[in-house]
Amino acid sequence: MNDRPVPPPAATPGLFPIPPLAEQERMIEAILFASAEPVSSAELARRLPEGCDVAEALAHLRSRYAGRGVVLVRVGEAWAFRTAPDLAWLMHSEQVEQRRLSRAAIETLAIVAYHQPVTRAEIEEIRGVAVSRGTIDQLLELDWIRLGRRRMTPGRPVTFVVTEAFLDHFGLESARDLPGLKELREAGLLDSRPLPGAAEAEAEEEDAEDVGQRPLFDE
Amino acid sequence: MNDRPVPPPAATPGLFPIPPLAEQERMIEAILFASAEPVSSAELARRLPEGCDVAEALAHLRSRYAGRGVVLVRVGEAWAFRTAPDLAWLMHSEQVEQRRLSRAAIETLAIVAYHQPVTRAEIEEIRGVAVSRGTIDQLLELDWIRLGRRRMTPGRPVTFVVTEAFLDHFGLESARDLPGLKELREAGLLDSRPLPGAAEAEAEEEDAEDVGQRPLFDE
Amino acid sequence: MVAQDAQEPGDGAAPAMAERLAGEALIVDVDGFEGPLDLLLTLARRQKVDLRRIPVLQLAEQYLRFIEAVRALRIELAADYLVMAAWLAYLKSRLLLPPDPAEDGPSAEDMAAHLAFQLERLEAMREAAARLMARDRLGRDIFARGAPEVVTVARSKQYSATLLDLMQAYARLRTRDDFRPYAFDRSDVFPMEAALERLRDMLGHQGDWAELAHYLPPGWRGAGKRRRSAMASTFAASLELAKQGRVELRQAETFAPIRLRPRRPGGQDNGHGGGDGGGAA
Repeated sequence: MNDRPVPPPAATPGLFPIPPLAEQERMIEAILFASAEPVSSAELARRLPEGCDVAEALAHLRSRYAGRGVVLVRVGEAWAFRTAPDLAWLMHSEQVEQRRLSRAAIETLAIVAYHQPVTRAEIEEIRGVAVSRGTIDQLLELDWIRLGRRRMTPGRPVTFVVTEAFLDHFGLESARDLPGLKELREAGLLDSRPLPGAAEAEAEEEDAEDVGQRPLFDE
Repeated sequence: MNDRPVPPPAATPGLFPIPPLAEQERMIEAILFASAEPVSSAELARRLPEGCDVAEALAHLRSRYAGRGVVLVRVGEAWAFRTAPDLAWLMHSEQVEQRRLSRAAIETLAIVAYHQPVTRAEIEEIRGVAVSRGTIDQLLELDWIRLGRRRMTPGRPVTFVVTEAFLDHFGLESARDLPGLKELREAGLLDSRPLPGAAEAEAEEEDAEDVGQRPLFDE
Repeated sequence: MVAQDAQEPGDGAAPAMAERLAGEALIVDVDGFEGPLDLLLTLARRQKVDLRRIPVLQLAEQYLRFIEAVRALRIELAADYLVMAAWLAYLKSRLLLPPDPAEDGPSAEDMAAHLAFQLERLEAMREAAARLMARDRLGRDIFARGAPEVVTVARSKQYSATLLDLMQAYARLRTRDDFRPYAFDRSDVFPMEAALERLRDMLGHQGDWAELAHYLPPGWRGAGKRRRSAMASTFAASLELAKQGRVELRQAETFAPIRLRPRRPGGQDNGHGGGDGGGAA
């Protein structure tokens, strides 16, 4: 794709022949595509080599895109590509709201992954703070953790393990593929910079009195 | 431009006839234009009405854009529109400052790309010097490398592989298209050749279970 | 030293001056090398031969000479450069001597071939890296859609987390466990207050010059940490007492034992005491 001769830079006008109209069209196409804002004809003329016929090239480009999935539209004095109006419905499904998992949730998840099967009390011991019910619920709902067997200790507390969906999401074959502490250190992850907002995160914890209360998945 | 009948939303499969191929092409065009990131074939299939032939429509779309100012490129299993490389000179105002990488980081990146999946010890063996934590960290942060499977050798070391973002950044369809890969392999320079007399036992063990780990280069 | 290389018979026809300049540039740049293999590769490139046909013996000699030259300049070398030097010296001797049939393990030729392979492979990776970086790159030569359209309608929330997030979270937890406030292990520390007290007491019964070590408490006179700690605090205490004018210190020469004696009340101004004290400081 590199075999096309490089046209002259715009900075040296007049020294080179004017590019053919089809080439001017390509140039405008690339500029409009890559620009974050609509681009005015004047700006296009400035960026193209001297002697280009921006209006003519734009007209060609516009008709080339007529009826396509994207169309060339005029926005005031400027030009931009937009999704064809009849395909607007295609864009709708796109919007899944990306949320970052809370620090409490990601830490709880990490503990389950590294220590499974693990009880809630054990999670709290490792984190050094209570684990809110919402955190566990969220991870259950995401289908990243599930209830494992009950621990055969007094109170028979439930344990948590990670799910297939978890392994799938994080691209792991098995939970044993998680890097160990030594590797984390070698990869420079142990001296991680404090995350933004890390300090406030503790505040979200609430207490939890429902340890081992769910008989749901008892086997 | 609104006179085309609105196709059925993707959420109601089977109830409506499959759109014609030209229409599927328009839809893919719209989706890919709307996204700055590559979109996987699987995602396209999910968003198009049931029964569409994504591969076929993509092939048509690609040839339609061949030689244009904007071209359809393949990035691993995903697709994206990108400006044509020969127009780079036009795009000054879109250029973003490239992060400067140390020589160590650049070499480490190349070693991961050409030898993947590769362990840290192998990187160090090739460079003849310890890999600093910052180097790996930086490449992980750029999302150019990621953790691959563990090597089934003693200690089960983690491996590193390159990412789709790496392919996207360097304009590669797949890691198989790395420049000079074939020549390097034929010259035996990608073999892991242990120091004579040392570590022969390890090499054997590796072959046994490791086969599934090299999907990139073994055809 | 490098210029001599150029005059050696059979050693390339490069002009001595250029060679010397190159040699000096190398020496100045010693910090710029990324390890012994990098240094070897640079030396090999100066031979302007195909890496596959590199004369390993000659290369080993060059490396060893280079290391010597650097050490003569008292530039500190990282250990792995020295390890490589030792290995190359060994390889060199193996290459020069007739093979010992009793010795098993890889032959000197195998070892040399492996070194050549390593150099070739490193060089190949360097070139590959350069070619990679020279490709048309996103954001520099090729560009993505500048105004991606994100249409917000569907309400599904998707929680995202990467493996990196997960690992960092876990690493954070585990390092928190490792953390404990810094606390000094005091069982092997002889505090200065104790030394001061002991010295004051003992000086009352002491008339003449005695070595500092003589004042160490019993149980702290052996070797190792306890002695070092007691010696340090006793010395510090002696300085304190000297400052207060209660003892005199002397030391015959650098590193000689430090000796002290109580200063006589209303005592004589004794000049050499002050001078020797300066030596001890």
